Amino acid sequence: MLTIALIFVPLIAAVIVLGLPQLLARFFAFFAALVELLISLVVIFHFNKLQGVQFVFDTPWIQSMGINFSVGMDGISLLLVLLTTVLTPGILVTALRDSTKPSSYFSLILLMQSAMIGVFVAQDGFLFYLFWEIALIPIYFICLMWGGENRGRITLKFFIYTLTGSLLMLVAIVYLYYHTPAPHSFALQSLYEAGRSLSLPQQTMVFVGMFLAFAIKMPVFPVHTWQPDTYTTAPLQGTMLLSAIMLKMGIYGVIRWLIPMVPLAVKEWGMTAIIFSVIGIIYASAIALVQKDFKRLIAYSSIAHVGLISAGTLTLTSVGVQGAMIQMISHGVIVFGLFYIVEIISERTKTRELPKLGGIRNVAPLMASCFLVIMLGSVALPLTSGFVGEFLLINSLVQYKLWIGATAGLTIILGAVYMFKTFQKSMSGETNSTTAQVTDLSYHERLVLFPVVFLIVLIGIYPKPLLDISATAVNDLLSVFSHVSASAN
Amino acid sequence: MTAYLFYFLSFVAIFSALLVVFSKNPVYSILYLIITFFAIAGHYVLVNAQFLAAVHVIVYAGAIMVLFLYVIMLLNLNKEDEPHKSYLAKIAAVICAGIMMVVLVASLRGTMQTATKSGSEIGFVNNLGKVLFNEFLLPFEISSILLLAAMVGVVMVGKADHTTQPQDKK
Amino acid sequence: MNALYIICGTGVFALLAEVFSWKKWINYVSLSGLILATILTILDWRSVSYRFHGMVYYDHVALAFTALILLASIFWFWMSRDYFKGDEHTTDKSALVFFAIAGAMMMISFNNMAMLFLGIEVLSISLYVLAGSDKTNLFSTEASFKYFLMGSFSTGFLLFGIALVYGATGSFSITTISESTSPLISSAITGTQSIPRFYFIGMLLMLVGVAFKISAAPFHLWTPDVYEGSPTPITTFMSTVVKIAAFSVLIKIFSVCFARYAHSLQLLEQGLMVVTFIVANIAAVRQKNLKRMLAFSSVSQVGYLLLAFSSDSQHSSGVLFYYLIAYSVASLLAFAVINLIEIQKGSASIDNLKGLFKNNPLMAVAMTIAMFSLAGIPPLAGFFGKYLVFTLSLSHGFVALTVLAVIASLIGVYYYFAPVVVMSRPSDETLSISKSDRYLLIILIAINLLVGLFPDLVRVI
Amino acid sequence: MIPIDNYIWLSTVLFSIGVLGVLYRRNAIIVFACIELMLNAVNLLLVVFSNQLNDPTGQVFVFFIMAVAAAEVAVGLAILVMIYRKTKSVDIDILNQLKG
Amino acid sequence: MSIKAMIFLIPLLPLLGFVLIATIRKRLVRGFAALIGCGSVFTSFIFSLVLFIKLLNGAEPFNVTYFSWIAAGNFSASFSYLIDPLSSLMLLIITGIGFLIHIYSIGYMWKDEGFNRFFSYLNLFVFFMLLLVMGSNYLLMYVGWEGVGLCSYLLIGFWSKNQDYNDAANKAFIMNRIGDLSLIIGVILIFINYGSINYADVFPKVTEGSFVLTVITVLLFIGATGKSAQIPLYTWLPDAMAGPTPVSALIHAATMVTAGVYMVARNNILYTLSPVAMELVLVIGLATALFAATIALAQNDIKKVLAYSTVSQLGLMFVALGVGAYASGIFHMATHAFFKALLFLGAGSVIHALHHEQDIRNMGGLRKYIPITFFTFLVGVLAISGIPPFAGFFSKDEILAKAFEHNQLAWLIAVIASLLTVFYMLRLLFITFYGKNRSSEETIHHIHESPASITIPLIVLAVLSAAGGFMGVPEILGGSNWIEHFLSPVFAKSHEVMTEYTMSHTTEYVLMGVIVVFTLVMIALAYVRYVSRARVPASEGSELSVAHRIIYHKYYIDEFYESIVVKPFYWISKLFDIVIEKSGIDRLVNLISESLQDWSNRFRKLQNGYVGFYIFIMVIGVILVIAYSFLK
Repeated sequence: MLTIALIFVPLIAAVIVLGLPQLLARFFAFFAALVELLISLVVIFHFNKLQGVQFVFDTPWIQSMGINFSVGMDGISLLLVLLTTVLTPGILVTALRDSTKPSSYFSLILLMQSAMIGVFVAQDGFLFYLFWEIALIPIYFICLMWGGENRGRITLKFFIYTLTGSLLMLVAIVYLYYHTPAPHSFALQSLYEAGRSLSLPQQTMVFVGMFLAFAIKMPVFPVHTWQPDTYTTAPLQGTMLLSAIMLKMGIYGVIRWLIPMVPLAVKEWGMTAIIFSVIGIIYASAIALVQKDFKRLIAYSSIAHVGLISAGTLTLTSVGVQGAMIQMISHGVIVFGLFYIVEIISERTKTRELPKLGGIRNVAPLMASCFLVIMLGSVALPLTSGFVGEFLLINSLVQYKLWIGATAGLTIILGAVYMFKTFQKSMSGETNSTTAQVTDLSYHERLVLFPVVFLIVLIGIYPKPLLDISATAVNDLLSVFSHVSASAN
Repeated sequence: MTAYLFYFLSFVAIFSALLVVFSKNPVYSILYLIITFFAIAGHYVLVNAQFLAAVHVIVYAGAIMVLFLYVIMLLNLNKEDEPHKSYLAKIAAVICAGIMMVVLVASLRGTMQTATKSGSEIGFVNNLGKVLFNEFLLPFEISSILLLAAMVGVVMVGKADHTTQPQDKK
Repeated sequence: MNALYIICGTGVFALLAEVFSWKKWINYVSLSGLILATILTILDWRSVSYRFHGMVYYDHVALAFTALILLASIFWFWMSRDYFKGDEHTTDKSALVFFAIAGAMMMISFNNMAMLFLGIEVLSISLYVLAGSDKTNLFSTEASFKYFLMGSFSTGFLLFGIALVYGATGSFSITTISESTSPLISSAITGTQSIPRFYFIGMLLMLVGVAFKISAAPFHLWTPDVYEGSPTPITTFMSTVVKIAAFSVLIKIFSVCFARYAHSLQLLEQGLMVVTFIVANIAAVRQKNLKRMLAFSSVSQVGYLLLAFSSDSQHSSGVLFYYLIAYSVASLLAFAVINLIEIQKGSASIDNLKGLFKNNPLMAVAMTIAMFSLAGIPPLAGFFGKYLVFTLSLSHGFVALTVLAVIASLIGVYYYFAPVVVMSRPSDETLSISKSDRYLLIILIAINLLVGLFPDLVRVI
Repeated sequence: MIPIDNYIWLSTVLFSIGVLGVLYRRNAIIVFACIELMLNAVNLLLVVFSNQLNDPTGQVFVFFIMAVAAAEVAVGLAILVMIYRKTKSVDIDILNQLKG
Repeated sequence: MSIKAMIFLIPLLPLLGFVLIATIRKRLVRGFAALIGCGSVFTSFIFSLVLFIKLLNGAEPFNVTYFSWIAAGNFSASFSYLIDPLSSLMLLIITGIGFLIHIYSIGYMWKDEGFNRFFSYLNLFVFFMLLLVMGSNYLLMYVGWEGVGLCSYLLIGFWSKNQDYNDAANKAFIMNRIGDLSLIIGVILIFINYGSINYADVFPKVTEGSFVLTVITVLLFIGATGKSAQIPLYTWLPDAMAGPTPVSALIHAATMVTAGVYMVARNNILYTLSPVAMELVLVIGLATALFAATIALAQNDIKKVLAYSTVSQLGLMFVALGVGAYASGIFHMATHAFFKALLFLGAGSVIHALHHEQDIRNMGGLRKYIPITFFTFLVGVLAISGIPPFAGFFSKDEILAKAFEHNQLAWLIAVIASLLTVFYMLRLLFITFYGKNRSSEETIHHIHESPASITIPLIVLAVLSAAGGFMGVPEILGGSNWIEHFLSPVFAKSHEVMTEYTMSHTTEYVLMGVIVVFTLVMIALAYVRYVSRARVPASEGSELSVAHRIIYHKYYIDEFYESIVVKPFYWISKLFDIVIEKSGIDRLVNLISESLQDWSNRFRKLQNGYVGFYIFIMVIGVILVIAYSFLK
């Protein structure tokens, strides 16, 4: 029932928010998100680390098509649910004082939350697809209605891009569905079995379809071109939703729906996918280096980071997958903070052009310090959250192939290059006319950024609780995998 | 004898049908159409559909054709200077219709060499009446709806509104 | 069957109303007539029967489709109240609409070519007139004329086809025709046990006639012009009631009547489908007039229906039914909004949607849901429709065609989202909406969501 | 006697001439007339088949076609009159505002 | 207080100091911040001393685990500290010198607006440095390793308004990161090959050399070249002088840059078993020692000279490591920490006195104005020059002796490098403190000796530099080489593996004598050139000889890196951004949409509004449909 509550509380709240006057709506939305957070904490409290899927709710839904409303959480789901429930109140807080956003904006954010949680807890292929697609709609509107210039074209591109991917995924899921024993079923386990029973060429087809969907969502080179534009044009909260939570759907998809489903193909083609991901790391880092737009730069950095996560995940080692899990959490928190700081700066200086900035740390030392810590998290300095994940991921990649690991490791250098350059250009130096008026963080902004900074350091120093949550689930996932590939050999 | 008659009537029908198309004056066209209809009525008689032939003449030659002519006269269209399509379009039309005919004939070729029956009595009015008012009662009633609809429609469309002005919204 | 009487009766009543000055009641009578007919149709559910010497046949499919068009008509009537107001032709229009509905009902339940022909003609003749009913508007006249000319031209092909089929089988009855093509029964006309070649040609020519009615490419060219020119309520009527009726004709003729030859026509149907997909979707991309865009959209939706139908003509009626429901609801919703906009702003240009999200969120949301549903975005009804179509065609192994359809639906997103994008642009103009229309939109949205979230509700039928 | 093929061909030819007329002419009235020609070709075919099959329903069907043809012509000409009032022309191609 | 808690507190106190100063720095008065900063480090120093004494008294190394840090799959790393003689010695150096430099900073930074911030960074640095040496596994060492890099970055760019300083800071961090990447991959390879990253688990498993081991050691060493400023990653260190002088003393002379030495010494068994890596260490060490020494000859910035000297001396330490004389390396590291810190602080005092004048061409004759600074600086110079009995003599001599045992050529190069050191250090001394004063009247008027907080650390360090060598007096001079004995448990395993060289005492005496003689010659040369003839380096812009110019421009290495690494990388980035991203992939994606629009327009023309045309198309459709019958 808790799972159901997690999905429906924001959904119902979203509807209620629509009907409320503006001011009330904001606080109600925030309140709902807090309730949601509370529920997720209760879930963690009751969560048994040694078990697989828990909090299951399963009821027939569309019987004629073998679709069940089946949800549940294991450690992997739970971590991402937690990420969602933790970040959503934060996202709402950032919009709390923005008078240009009507109640529908808050409603859409809540709707988005509901759909994303749905994606993370779905235990039925069709349900997963549905939530996957539904999550696209609120974010589309958030970007379309409140976005920057060219938003019509850019959001459409984003939508069609992702829709292309998800249609391929749908085809793959349906294909598997027809390989389940009659009466066909979309249940996760049946799909697993169906997928594993396929021959390698068949698995490869499914792999291509699904991986493309996930790769577009993440996004992985070379299907990433929607991302910088969309991140740049979306309003702050949209960017946060997209980068902090939504792109995790892609990686989650790989972990939950791809790896156990078509193990042979993953093994066969994993290398190719990893190479693309690693190319993406270098490529995006290089491009980030020459970006002038602050937001765009972070968008590209996000591609680089996600490339590493994706590559690590596909090494199929528990180090890699665990690293991916922790890095997803960390990346979520970090980009949340980064984008917020970008917003604060651009709100005060009316520009996001890096060459026009400079010397902010002289007038706003607190902001600079927060940015510094978050940036350090982003460049994976030890004792920040970024390090734990990045180390595990690079570790898994070195285990996979030394040269791949070494190439992927370049992110350690390149990330530092562009992030430190950014810090230098924006924060250091003499204050100029654009940045002279910048005031330091308000209490409201501190309320958001301090927890972010705190989380980054906390996870960096003591990531164990998080790693423990997903450990069992990851091991289950991979043990099944090794069993299958062993029997296939 | 019947064969000659058939060929004669066919010739008349096709020839006047072609003239319908190619006559410059619309009135002539309609008149040629009447000739075609009469030829077709002749065919009806040949295949023992005497009652239908009569109805045909009454309905087509009597009513429909009169309607056509009436409209032509009403609109004062009995001129030869109506706009014509370009030669290219005309050639294309001829070629297109020709191909259609060829394709149709080709696909219908060699179907049956059975001769037409003669002396059948099904064309008589009593036979037709039985069928029409038993089996086909519903369609018959429906055709009344059809005519009603057409009537209403014609009245509605044909009635000149005072507000009617050519206007172009674009 | 009784429903047909009621509808015809209501039509006649409308005519009498002119005479006896019952005009003020006409809307109530019309609406209650429709509701009564719907109820009667649903009550007939258990009595599957032939009526009038086998002229009509009410099976479950026919009843379901009849109920669907009657329900669609009710919403249509609700939506287009204004169309009947303040005009000297109120009664004429009502009568014609009811005759058209009656024609559509005949097209659904016919069991004899004569009924088919008359049904089509009753429907068409009423529509020719209705399309031109906005006499002050030259576009309306043009639409009416084009529709009439092409419609009667295509009727010629349909009749030629019927004649050839009659010649080969000796009957107009659907039942007889479907049986007479059995190899065991000798041909009525040749006396041999082979079906004459022109039977097949007749089938093809009938397909041409039907393809025109459902506006499958390349016989769709009338659709955009007529949809654009006709008064919006009539456009709505064409894209919902008429389309449903035309599709049920397709189903009846090619999956019942010519069931035995369904296989040999498959390739042709698929060819039509491919052309339809390409032409309609690509042409729709750059439309600036909403009605015209929706016309191309309706043509492209025909592509999906044809995909389902051609994949498995015998068992596709369930899928087609669901798809048509989804499509009609979305169309009604879209046209309801367009109608309101056109009334207030004078044209259905896409630019008139500007600022709608801000000025009238309900209309904007309704339009969005309609567009999303047509584009097939989950969890709306349109998505399940497409999903069913794709799975049906995939399960019959038509991978390439499904991929084409998927690409088509991606292009679809391109143009269906254009209005949504325009609505998000800022503008100061305001639009009002009456309470009744508000309810209409809300109910239609609810239906769309309900059908989308619980497709089993429909599938149990 | 005359082979039935000949009748089929005859009506095919007439039908095609009707189609030709529709394609060839711009005068709406003549176009209507040509459509009537097409319908008559169908009628002829039906009558011949009816005779051949010894089945009166074919001829009954012809009645319906005639009724419909009459109705159609009436409606069509009414529309034509309406157009003529507005454009002073019966050219089928003069109305081309709806396009694109 | 239990040992466990004490060990825990050693790094924690500076961290707490950092947190405290950082969070409330705005409201904190300077004196209090200084108190927190110095107090925390001093307490750590006391604790370190306690531990050191315990170890000295024969206690077993302390290995304490606090909590499991990262655990995923078969990988696990815990937060645990190892205190053995090596790390204990390091602790003393870090906290001891750290404390002195904290004290010094009070005086040096008093007037700076970022005083509190400075102290917070310093404390943070001490924390990370302690973590580096105390960590009982590679990952924790890596944490400290990166952490000190961060602090180095923060402190180099301390005066952040100056973008040149920020560039220097970025350069330092990024060059360090290059090394760090190599290091972390080395660590991962260790994990893969030995199944653990704890020193205690790994070292016993390393029993014989292998290719992988060579790869690992080379990777680790590349990490060391980054941190310890060896060829090819040394160029950041001279630039790092942009930071405040105490920072240069603490981070870029005494502690952080020696992390590489510490790391190699810590992993001595790994290196001992991979001769290739050893040779690499030796070669790089020699090359760096010589190379940096030559550059230092022509530098005019007082801190730059010291920076290159540091690079050179670090090279010498790696020479020691490369020949397997780990203890000697550590010994030299310790003495170097004393005298180089002293020299930097002395230089800082000079700079302080001259109001931030760093160019030695504008100095001269300062010994009269700032005598304490002069004398302490003199001690430092003598120590680094290896004049007996100053600290540098013993440590350097030991390295040279070991190098001679290993390879005479190596010895020769090392000797040349150390003789060059003598020359340029004396050049520095003479130009700065002797001769006429060349600064402006205004400045001369204001020259004054530094306050006590600056001079006291100088004096303490001078004493250490003078006497520090006695902890490693070799046997032939009657000493017991205490430090080697103290550290021997750490290197025990390596010593077992290595073949012991035995060198006759005669040879040793000869070598020692030769070096001393040459050193004196060098001093004489320098004296003649810079005191007697009072030569002053040419001013900016004047003509230089070719060789001089090359050295003056540091062999154009920075320019070389700029043109083969930095610029090409920017070009590639631009290429990716403009060519591949914008006009490649994205263009392709947009092309789909554009061609769709294009085709749409064409299809729209088909719908031309002429009903005749529509019928025409329809008839063609009919023809095609009928033609379909021929297919069947």
